[in-house]
Amino acid sequence: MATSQARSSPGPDGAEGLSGERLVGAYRTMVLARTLDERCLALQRQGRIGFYAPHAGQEATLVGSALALEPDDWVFPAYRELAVALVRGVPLQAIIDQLFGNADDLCRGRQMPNHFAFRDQRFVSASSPIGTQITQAVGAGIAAKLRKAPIATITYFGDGATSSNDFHAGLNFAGVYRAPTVFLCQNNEWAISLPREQQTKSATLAMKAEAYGFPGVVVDGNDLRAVHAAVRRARARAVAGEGPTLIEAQVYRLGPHSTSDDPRRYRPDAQVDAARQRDPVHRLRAELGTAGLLDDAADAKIAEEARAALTAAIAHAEAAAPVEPLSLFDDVFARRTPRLDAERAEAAQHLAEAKRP
Amino acid sequence: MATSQARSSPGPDGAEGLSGERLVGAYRTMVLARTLDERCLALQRQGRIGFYAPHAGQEATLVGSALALEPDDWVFPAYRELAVALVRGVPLQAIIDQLFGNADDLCRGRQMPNHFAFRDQRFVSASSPIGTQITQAVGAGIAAKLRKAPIATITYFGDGATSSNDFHAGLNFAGVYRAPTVFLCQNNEWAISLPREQQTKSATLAMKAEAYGFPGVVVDGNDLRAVHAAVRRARARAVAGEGPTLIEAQVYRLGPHSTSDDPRRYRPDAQVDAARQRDPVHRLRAELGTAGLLDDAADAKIAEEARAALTAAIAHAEAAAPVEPLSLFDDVFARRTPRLDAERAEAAQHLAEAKRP
Amino acid sequence: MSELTLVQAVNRGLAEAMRADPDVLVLGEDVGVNGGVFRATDGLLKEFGADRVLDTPLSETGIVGSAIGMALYGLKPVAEIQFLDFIYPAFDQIVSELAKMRYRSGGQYPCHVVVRAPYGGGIKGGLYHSQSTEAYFCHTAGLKVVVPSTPADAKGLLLSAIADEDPVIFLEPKRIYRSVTGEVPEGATRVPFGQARSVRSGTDVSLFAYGAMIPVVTEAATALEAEGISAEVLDLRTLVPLDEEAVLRSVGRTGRAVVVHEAARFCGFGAELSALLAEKAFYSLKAPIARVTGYDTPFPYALENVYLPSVERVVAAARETVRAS
Amino acid sequence: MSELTLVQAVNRGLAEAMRADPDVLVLGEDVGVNGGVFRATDGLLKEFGADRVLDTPLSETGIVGSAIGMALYGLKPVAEIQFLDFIYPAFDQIVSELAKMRYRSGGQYPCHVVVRAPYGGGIKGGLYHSQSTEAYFCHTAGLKVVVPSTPADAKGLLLSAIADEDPVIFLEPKRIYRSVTGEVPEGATRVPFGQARSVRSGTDVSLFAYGAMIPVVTEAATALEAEGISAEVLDLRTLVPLDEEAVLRSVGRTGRAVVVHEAARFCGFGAELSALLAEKAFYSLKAPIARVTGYDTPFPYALENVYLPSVERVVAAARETVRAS
Ligand SMILES: Cc1ncc(C[n+]2csc(CCOP(=O)(O)OP(=O)(O)O)c2C)c(N)n1
Ligand SMILES: Cc1ncc(C[n+]2csc(CCOP(=O)(O)OP(=O)(O)O)c2C)c(N)n1
Ligand SMILES: [Mg+2]
Ligand SMILES: [Mg+2]
Repeated sequence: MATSQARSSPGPDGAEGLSGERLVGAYRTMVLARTLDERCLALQRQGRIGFYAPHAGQEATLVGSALALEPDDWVFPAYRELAVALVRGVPLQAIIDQLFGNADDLCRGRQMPNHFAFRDQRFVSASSPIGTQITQAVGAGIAAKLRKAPIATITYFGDGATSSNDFHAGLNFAGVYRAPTVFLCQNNEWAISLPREQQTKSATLAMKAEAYGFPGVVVDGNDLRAVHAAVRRARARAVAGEGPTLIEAQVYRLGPHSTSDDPRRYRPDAQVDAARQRDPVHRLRAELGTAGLLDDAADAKIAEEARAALTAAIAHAEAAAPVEPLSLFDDVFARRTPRLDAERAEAAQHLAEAKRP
Repeated sequence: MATSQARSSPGPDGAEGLSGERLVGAYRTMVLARTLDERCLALQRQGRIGFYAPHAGQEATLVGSALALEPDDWVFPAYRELAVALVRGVPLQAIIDQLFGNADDLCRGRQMPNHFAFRDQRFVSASSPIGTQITQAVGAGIAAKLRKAPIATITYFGDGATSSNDFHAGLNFAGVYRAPTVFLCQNNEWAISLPREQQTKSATLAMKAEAYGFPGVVVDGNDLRAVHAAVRRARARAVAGEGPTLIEAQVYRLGPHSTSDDPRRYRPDAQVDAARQRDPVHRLRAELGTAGLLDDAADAKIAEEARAALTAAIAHAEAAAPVEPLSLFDDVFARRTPRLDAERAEAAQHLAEAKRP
Repeated sequence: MSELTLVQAVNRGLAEAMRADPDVLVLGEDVGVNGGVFRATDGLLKEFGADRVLDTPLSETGIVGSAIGMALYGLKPVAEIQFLDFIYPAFDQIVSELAKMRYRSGGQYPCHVVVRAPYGGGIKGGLYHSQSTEAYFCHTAGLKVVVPSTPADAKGLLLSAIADEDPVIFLEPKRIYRSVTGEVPEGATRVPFGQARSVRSGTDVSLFAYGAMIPVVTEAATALEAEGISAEVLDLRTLVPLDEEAVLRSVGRTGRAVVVHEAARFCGFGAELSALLAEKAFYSLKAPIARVTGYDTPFPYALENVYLPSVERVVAAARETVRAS
Repeated sequence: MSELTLVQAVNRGLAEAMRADPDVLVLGEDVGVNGGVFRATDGLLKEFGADRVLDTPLSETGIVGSAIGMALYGLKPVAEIQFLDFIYPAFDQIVSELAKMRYRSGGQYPCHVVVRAPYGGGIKGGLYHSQSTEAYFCHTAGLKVVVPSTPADAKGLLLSAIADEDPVIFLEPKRIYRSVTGEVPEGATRVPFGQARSVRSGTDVSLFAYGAMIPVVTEAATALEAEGISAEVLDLRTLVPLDEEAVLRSVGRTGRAVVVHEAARFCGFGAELSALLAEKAFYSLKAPIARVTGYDTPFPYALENVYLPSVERVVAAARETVRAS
């Protein structure tokens, strides 16, 4: 598995800091994630997948934060966190299958691309409504604390989500119950077309934590090690019973909001170009080079492996069966009600008639 | 009118500060409000009104803030602000009629007691759901600003309401649009049975304003002049285009949450006794005495006038007609739809049948 | 067996469920120290402690959102919403998250939360302490919706709700919290979902109702009997899943139906019952299906007795239905 | 007259209303610089400026709450909710405040806000970009609910909505935003509320629908004609107020009804139509009333074509209804 090197278990460097080996693993994951992004934007243009929400520009934050977690921690993501899933050991194939919504998709083709759920990796089901995962992460954190489990919950959300009802309720509950929750706000400067400074007038997003009685910190989201360290500290605080932390990771959304978006309508290319200078993948590449941890040959190999892994996974996903039509009626409840049985029979009949010549 | 002295127009003392005469007027209103409170708790116990939510302990904040407003300002109240209505010139009778829900009630008997609406005084319709008035006050403020009207909007809410969705959205919008809105949080230490320190872990409620990019101030809510000055300053800021202010007025709810509540279940009498030492009505009485603005005879007269005005208003309200049964179908829309006409006819028939011997 | 009021039966159900299963916990506004504004959670804090009875800040968004997180983690939260009228700040969490979690995750994340809320009028509560908006929840795929009308059902259905694997909206008829008393079995006697309760049988007309309308409809049936009209009364108990068979069977016998609820008529739950009958009992029907409901106005304060279905209105509708054919 | 798509007609309606009345303003997420994610507000910022086209923070609570405040002050706000699926953070403001403001204040505070939202499936949007939850709003007394299906109606009904004195939930069928084009009159040609539109007349069966289901149902009627079944198609246009007369008149003629909508069946708007007919057209009915609707599951992604009513499903239901008697 191309991603297993980045698996989040304490490395030889102990709980804090990242060894050279793990840094290279992180880089490998970031390259895979970036390549996946590019490939998926193309797949969507070709009509092979229905939608895609890219994360380019946010890889250092995603991978750095995920590396700071332990396997028993719980992740409550939004829709740009597939790189977190990769770090947690979710097979690339499972991610690609979700994007295609095929019969192998663990979500059974129920959700739009990018709305993942991976139970085994404690990567909770994402949804589109902005912010709703935040209170849920707090609830899981309170539950863990009541059970005296030495874990943290982490939730990812954007700058726009700080305006949501759940941000307010979630952070307030976390403060009141000292929930072991890490709030990871990826401030990528934009909420679709709304710039950060029109989203809210607080000087930083991090400082909003003070309104709930716990600390907020700002971190350079392009700096993998800084993000890792910040999340590591927040996690330690959480597990030690010292309560929640809000981390504002300052990044930039290099791509469009999603494949439905045309960012040229609302932001100047110059801003994007400037942000490209801070590209987190290039930055880590440079750092690894300087540290003698990666040379061009190794880098080329990593890139090639990513491409190959993706090509294989995509081919596999496209060859997979489509979801079974009558599975529409499953999972509404633990067991189908008589009414769902009746509707299922109704649909079965229509499907049968539609098949008749 | 027993309350007209407290009318909020710039007195001879100019826009700032309160003249001796206005202070006595304020005291008169506070005594009326306190007497009304006591009378209504009794009326409810006797089954003559259905419900009551007392404001005892909050009179200085209510009257002091209302005196700082101008007639064209808009008030978005919760359910403990009848003293604000008094200051704005709402006739006592109109308030009592609402509590009885009779045919003279401007709300046509539609709402529970304390849920007032007085259009002429720009005292907007109150509702039970906590916090909803906050975003509305901001919207009206934005509208006034767009129209270049030199006014402010003010909204009243409790410590509990700081946890509401509308608090977050309202303060955030106010910050973003620099709305001319004064947020008056009456921190009376309790949200029914939840003490302030379990409502949220921020050190003060006022500091929550910083999360939205504008100032918050704490004021002793038992000090009428301090409240007046704080609101006056906030209003000036608002009208000058400098944006919103959050004021936390620290008071204490001396009575039960409402007539449905038994506060002995959750708070010690000692705490209430201690708060009684800071009773805002007694405090202003003492200050007026010291300043030579009020002697015992004048005070007794004020108390007597309040009692008499209330007795008359209650008698009048009880003698008023009940609301017309078929008015049930009015005001759902500007004009009744055919369906409402049909339902009205249906109800009319039932009412007629019920009257038949 | 003990003789309890409906609200006492709820309290008993909660206490027994918490004793039997350490994963069950209660959260909401004023549920701890105060024992709930209706005393439904009285004594729970004392017996189970602050780890299992959480007095929350004033945020229904937070209550339901965090309850979902607790359920995902593996606990069995029972969230109290102080009045159904105050559930709307949590509506996004309920309809977008709670109802769809299992489905959208392909069954990976079941999400079992019980949301209890007192509902309905008749307590002089005006617009915001009186509403019956069960139809919103019934229309939301993925939620079960339960409305008990007796103390025994209140406890038995609550135990089923807490034991269920799916999210349950549990609506308690506060108007009869104390006015209705009845024998309640001790121990874990669950009342299963999806089974209507026959309150009385009859041959001329079927009266369908639930919750606080059951006493009204039952009294109407007695009055109808005096007029020589034999009315059957069915207490639906669970609106989702609905006991369609019992409904169809009843109309199969009587050929006439009157549907009664407090909620506004337009797009109310009664519409679904009518539609069900117009679809599946068409050939049994001898008369138009009548609905006796709240009117299509907001819930009033002074005029709630005009608004709410009364014994007389139910009797009149049943009489007319019987006379029609 | 000009030939416009449905979304262009919405845009035209907004622009004309804003030109005619300086009190009209638009607010919502991405409505300004971006011109709306569907381009419904394209060009408005440029023409009317940032004082009348407000790009808001990401808070539907804030959008609707502040729109209410603006309306109380005297402006005429038109709030856009990006997708109907995201309206729930504003649900409390809509059902507790907007719908009840006039009523609870005894008529002192009318509150005229138009809430526009694209709704419905067919765009591969999955659970959260596809829902049709009009029934929630129809069940809420005090709201008018409008669903256009043609460009002319989109503009004409929107102008009526903005001119109305009551709050209006204006649901736009995004699936046919661009696929349907039509002649749209210039100027303030309002389409009145409460009047259904006869799409085609027929004698054997009445097909009732609205919004994005109109093309589906119309195609079904054509297919039925080929089978010798004459189907009448009624576009309801405004669900509240509903043109009950037109509905009853149609079934008075045909004796048979098929109700079609995308929303889930249980307690959906179709139930109200069935109930209305079972109550007031009982003696005209020759066959059971059929409902062709979304199923009682959350809205799916991969399987939306199984979920959504299709021409074939409508044809089958109509055929069966006609054969039944
Ligand atoms: C409640 C809600 N309102 C509106 C939307 C539409 N929408 C989708 S993403 C988005 C912007 C989110 O911005 P941010 O939180 O900064 O996250 P980012 O997309 O930048 O990662 C909006 C408005 C939504 N999904 N949910
Ligand atoms: C949304 C909502 N949830 C719950 C309630 C029930 N309730 C009524 S008043 C109240 C406490 C309000 O506390 P606070 O805001 O401090 O105001 P106070 O009553 O102290 O003036 C609660 C929980 C409500 N009215 N609305
Ligand atoms: Mg962003
Ligand atoms: Mg308080």
